[in-house]
Amino acid sequence: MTLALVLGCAGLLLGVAVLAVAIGRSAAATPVVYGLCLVASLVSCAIGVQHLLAGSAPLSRVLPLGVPWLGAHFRLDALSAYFLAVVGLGSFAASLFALGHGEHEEAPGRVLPFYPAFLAAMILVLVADDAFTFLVSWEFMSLTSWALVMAHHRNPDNVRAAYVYLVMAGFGTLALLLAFGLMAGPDGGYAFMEIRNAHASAGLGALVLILALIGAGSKAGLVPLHAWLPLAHPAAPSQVSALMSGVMTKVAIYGFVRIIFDLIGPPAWWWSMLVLALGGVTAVMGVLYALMQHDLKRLLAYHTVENIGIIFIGLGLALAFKAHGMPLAAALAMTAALLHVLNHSLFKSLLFFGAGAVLTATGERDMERLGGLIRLMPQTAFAFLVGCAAISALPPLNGFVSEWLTFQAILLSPRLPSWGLRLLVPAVGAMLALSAALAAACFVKAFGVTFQGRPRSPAAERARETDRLSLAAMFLLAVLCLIVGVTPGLFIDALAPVVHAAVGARMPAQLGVPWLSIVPIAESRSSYNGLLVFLFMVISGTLAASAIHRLASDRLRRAPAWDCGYPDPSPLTEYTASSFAQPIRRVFGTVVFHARERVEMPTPGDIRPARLSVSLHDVVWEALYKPVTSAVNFAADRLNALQFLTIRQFLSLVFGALVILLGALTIWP
Amino acid sequence: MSFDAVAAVLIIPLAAAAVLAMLPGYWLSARLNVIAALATFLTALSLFFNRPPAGLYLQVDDLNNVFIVLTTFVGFTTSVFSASYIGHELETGRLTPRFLRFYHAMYQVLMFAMNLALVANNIGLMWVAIELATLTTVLMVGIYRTHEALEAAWKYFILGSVGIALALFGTILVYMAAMPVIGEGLDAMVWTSLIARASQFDPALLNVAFVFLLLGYGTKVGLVPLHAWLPDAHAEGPTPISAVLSGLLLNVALYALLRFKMLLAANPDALAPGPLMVTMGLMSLVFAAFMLYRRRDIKRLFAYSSIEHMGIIAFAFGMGGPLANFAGLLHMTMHSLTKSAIFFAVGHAAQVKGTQQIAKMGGLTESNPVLGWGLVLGVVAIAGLPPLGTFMSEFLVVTSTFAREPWLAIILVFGILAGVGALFLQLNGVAFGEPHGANAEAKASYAPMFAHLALVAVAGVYMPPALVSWFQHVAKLLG
Amino acid sequence: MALILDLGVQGVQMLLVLLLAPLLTGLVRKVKARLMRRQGPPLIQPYLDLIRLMRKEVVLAESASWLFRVIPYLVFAATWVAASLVPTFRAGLLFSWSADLIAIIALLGSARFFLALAGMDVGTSFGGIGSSREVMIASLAEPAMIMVVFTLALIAGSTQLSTIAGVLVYSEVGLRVSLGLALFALIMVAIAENGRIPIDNPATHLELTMVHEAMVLEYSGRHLAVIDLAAELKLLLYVSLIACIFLPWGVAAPDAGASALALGFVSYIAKLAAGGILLALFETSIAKMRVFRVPEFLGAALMLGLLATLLMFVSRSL
Amino acid sequence: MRGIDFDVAHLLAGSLVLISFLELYQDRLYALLNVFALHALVLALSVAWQAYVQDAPHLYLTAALTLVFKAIVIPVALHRIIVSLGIHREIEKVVGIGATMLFGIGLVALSIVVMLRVTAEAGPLAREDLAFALSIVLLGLLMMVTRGNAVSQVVGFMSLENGLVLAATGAKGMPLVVEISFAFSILIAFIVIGIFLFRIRERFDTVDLEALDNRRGERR
Repeated sequence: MTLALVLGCAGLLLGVAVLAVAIGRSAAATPVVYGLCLVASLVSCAIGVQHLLAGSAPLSRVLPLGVPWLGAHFRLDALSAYFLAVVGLGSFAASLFALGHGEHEEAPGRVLPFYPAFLAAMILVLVADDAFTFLVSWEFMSLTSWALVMAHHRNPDNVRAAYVYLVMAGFGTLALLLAFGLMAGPDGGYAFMEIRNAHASAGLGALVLILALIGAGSKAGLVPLHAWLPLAHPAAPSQVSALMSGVMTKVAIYGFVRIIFDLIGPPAWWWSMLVLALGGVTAVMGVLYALMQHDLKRLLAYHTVENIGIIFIGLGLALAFKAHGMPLAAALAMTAALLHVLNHSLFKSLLFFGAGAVLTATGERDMERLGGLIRLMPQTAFAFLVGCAAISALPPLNGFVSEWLTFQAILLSPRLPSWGLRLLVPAVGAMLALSAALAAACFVKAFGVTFQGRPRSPAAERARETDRLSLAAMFLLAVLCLIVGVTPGLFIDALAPVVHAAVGARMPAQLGVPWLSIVPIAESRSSYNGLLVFLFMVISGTLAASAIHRLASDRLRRAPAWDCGYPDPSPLTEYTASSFAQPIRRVFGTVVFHARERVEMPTPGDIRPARLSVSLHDVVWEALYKPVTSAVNFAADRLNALQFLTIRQFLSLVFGALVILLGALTIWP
Repeated sequence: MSFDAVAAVLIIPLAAAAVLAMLPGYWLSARLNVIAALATFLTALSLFFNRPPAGLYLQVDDLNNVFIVLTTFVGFTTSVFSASYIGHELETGRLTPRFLRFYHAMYQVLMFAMNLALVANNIGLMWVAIELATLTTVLMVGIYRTHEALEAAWKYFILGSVGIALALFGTILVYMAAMPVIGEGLDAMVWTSLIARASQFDPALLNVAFVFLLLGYGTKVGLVPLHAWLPDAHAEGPTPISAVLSGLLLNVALYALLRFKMLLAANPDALAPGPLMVTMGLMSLVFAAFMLYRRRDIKRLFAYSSIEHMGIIAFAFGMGGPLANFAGLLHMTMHSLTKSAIFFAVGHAAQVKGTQQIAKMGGLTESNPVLGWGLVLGVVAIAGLPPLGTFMSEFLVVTSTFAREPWLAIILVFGILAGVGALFLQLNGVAFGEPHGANAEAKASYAPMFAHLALVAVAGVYMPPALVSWFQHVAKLLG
Repeated sequence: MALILDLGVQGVQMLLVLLLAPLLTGLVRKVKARLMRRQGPPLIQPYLDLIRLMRKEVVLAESASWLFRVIPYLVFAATWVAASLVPTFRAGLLFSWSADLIAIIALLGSARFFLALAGMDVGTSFGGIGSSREVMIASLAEPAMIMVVFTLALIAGSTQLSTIAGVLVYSEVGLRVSLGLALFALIMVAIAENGRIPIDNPATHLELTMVHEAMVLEYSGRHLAVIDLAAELKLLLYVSLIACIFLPWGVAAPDAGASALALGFVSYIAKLAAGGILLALFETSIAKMRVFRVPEFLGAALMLGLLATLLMFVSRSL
Repeated sequence: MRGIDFDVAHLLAGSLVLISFLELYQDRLYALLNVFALHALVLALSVAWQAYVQDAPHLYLTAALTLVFKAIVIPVALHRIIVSLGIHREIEKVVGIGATMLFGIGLVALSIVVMLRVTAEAGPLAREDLAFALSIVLLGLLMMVTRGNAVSQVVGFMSLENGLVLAATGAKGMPLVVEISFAFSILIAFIVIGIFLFRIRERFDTVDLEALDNRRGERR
């Protein structure tokens, strides 16, 4: 019944898509479409939560669709339910935001039909229970999001972004296709049930792992397959960017978990090394890329890459512990990863909403032309600040909890018997810590340059606070960030069935623990209580403030900035995003991006201004993608010569083929 | 009574051709063309329900039944499209009424030839029919009488007739192989008796025969390196003919190839035709995929994509096995529907923009939304993206291959990916970005295009059980 | 009864750190001055400064936002909470389980986050310089600190500060190489985090190399007072952290009587004084380094920490 | 009796192969046409012989057909075309005569090897005939490939079809439908070629295919 309801939601959304095509022109289209999406995603989220909390048994049903003799299998188990809840929540928020924000859309006809279809596709991926249905929904998801990225197609950059995205998505899907082909075997046991029962051999499993890493990783944005992500996510309308970054990447994670922890069976220990290494590199690279950006939405997109890395670190640890038969530790790591899935979807959507609000208010994505918005759009600024604090893993917000859990999982790893992991895990831990610190730095930059200081452009001066519904969406997410941060125990308990299904154990129940604090293993070992920390900070902060205001002075005088005595009113003298990032660029960038700075200092007496030029290289792109493209072009050029043969030469091709085949016949036994 | 249906499928087009050859005036002849095609389609449909027993010359079985219906259906929709298309060509004066009569007559003759090739129970008859089809299309390709058109037709003619000769030689060899077993005379060419006794034929003779048939009919299929005529013929002829060529004639030739593959498969000592087809298929796929990147002419672009898909289909049948064969049949159907739909779209686009140069058309989804999105949908379908039918067939091919022949599957996937990349690269230029290029008003009938695309879309998620059982049965026959 | 006692101890602890923090700073300044043959300000000078600043009115830059006025209290709160969770004279604080070592570091991290934002708020170039350098330093210091935490956690099998301290005192850990490395790393991090020489000079203004001072340049009056207090708290926190981890002797057990408590109190004061004097000695004996040599300094700390952790991973397995 | 049948058929078929070589050897258009006429003549003879041997009267029809169309009508027509187009008599050769001949010999060897793998029960007559027919087909194709102008290519194509006729008639009791279709195809082929040469004359000054190919759709 519940499952039918989920499918009903998907069906409704598809229907809405068709409806949108029909009424796309009219003004009522936007509220109607997004309203219906709002309802559908709320329902599916509710179903997910209910199924998860009730801990009910997996539901499944078969529809006479898809591969004819197989039918389309659908199944709602704990894992699907959890991700369904996350996706539903994300799309709910996005739809709410879009209800307000969608009014500013200049090409609604190119967004409205694809938006619901996109949501439907994501829901279908989560409940699909056979390879064909899964891949159809998966690729349909890519296709619809491609169309959404293409929405503002008059900008050539967007067209290019969409193209790169589509090709990468196709690449990933084909990899998954091969993976499923491997698991299903030559006579096509496509149903997940059959795949589960058919136990894959070790080598086969390894191949599947690599293919799954390529397939799901390219969708999630795992370095080095991330290249499309920072291009495509920002190009889409902001509610879609939020969906793609905050939600679709999670669907990719779901795909990986489904394949590796559910379908393929017991893992080999070294798989985890691959996953861990990739995760660590992704986390650090992602945040370093982000630091070098001054396009607000692209910066956020790169942070998605970073967070995906963190999630994969968690998954890798879970894999390692599972392979070595340490279910409790595996449960801890898995919980950390899954909790971070939720957290990231929360604050990344929030941040993209904020960026979208800024974009519509100023028409600018370039931070160097923003600034001072905190005075013009205070509420947006506040929500965005909460998001920044959360993604920077600051207590008492939610980002910290999942990273804390990941650290706790890392601290259990010395018990692992295999040496490789023992050497790798601490390094990964260092990478995790590094990425966390850099993320904080990056969001000081993001918030400081965008919202604080003085406006750097007329557009920034004219900014106005965004509409109510968009704000409602942002504050909803901000509050959720805080709630997850202060009462993580509830969510950890809710995750228990999912984790148990994945690794065969669960974390100790957190509800029994007094004061709502969380205890991964044992209280003597480690514990954390977000609520208490939160209360402490609030109390001591207000205490200090009130005390000072009462006992000492509360007088205040506005004056020009002091700035060591020579303030300059022109916003040009402000610190810009790139100048803010300069120290870190010098520390890390010189190695990672071959960052070079050149200063042209004119000779004394020369009145030309001095120039500082910075050059960065996207190493991954140049090492991986450039060669591929050039190879394709080379092949295309060479083969293209064959278009220009004469008829006689074509005939001689036929003739040659004939002679060769006849010759083959003579030697054929 | 039941035999009439088969005969009718052949007679209606012939009669129509005769009438159309006489008939002056565009309006009437175009309508008549449509009506005749519709009538043929309906009679073909009736074959599903009462199937006549196989005769000496004609037969209808599971394999060709689906193809007849498909052929007549696409023939019908194409005639609808061609009505509006040719109308515009007359206005712009690219075609004179004299050639128009010729065109309509030839169109029906082509229909006749293809139906004959499909229902023929006699390998000689099948050969005759396919040659007839080839020659008609040669004439239609040259109909514009421009330098390029003549050259394309000439090239098509030369390569085609060499193909004719090779195929005939193959046919003769098959007869020679059958003669000692079945005895002299007509029986030794009747399909049903051939397939029944194939196991006793002389394998060596069969092998040589298959080589010739593969090259002969393979030329029609457009497999690399026999493909050379195909792109130019598609590019220079009238678009309805391009649609029929890609959508139907290639299928018919492939159908002939399949028949003989079955013959070889039935003989244990003969060489396995699979590897040959797999090799040529992969060659065609990869080659065509890379050729797509440098195309400047939109019709030539999709002609190459036809080569690519013929490659995939040949690969699938070459791999064999129930899954792959099923996928191959499905892909044949899906491709002919999709590709003809694409050519409908392209034809109108070319009329609207007044050129076939990709560089000179842009932003189609802005300037002509219906047409533009139709084209986008078509390309999405032909690129094998879900939820459209081509995805299911590619899914089946890849998954069923990878478990058996990993490396082949990887080459296949590589080719497909390269093709997708090229197609969308070109599509970006045509459908998106700032609209530019001329924007003439062309009265277009979008019904055929969307009818095809709707069918493909439905097939992607749901296929009627009857069709499935037919396909599965045929897949078993193909071994 | 026990709960009330614990609450009392916790409260005393919070007040204690608050009260001792300026004194420690004053001590360091005094000793430094003496080492430079100067008279130096009285020990209680920091208290006087704070009181004076609190009385003054706030002069707020026109371009400053509401956030600018909230931040000092946020920073102070975060630091104070962090400081009050480090066992000083008595192990097993009531609320110690509400945040383990990692959380304490994260709390300091949030304090730094907001302080950096404060630097960006007014939109002056000095603030920008300060913030950008601060986050650059932090981006290396934090991982190093986390590595130190890993080492300790692996030794004590816990990230719980009280537990760690307890383990180091009562159970026979013995002298470990990794522990020494961790100590070094921790000291380097502490120096960097508190903006002491050679990383930064707490006594300068109007110098392009300043970091912390540049961030708070626009603050005045009570805001400045609160921020200074927070900085002093941070210094105290680190000193007592080092004390409680590496010389935990004398710290009273959770169930200790009054005498033990008194002993613990005295020993704590002694440790603080020792720490302060050592810091002063160190600062006077070394020159400040260029900003872009800081990464090398902290990189060394990070490497030390990582090495210590790796040693732990390996030795645990032997 | 059997011996005679075999020998005569063998002789004729062999001579056909020889004449194909002669065609390859020619470097003048007129001479080429004459040799082709000879080719068609010998083919007609062998078909007639087959008709006699298999006492299949319908084969006489084919023989006559071949004689009339291929030995007389087509050469004459092509002669006319050459005159009317005023092409100079030299044949543009892409590959040298010697190389062509060598390659041709290789082809004959290949076809014989291929056909000898066929089991004997297909009948010695059929086997030999097939071997020769195959080599004639290949030689015709070789000629199309190595000659650079339309007329000689058409000739090559038709000698290729002569090979087919030989094979078809060699196959005992092959139904008439084949011959008819076959003549039919020649007819069509001839007509269409005629049309094309005519049109090409209309458009271009030469029937040399290279000239056609320069007008490439995509070459800009």
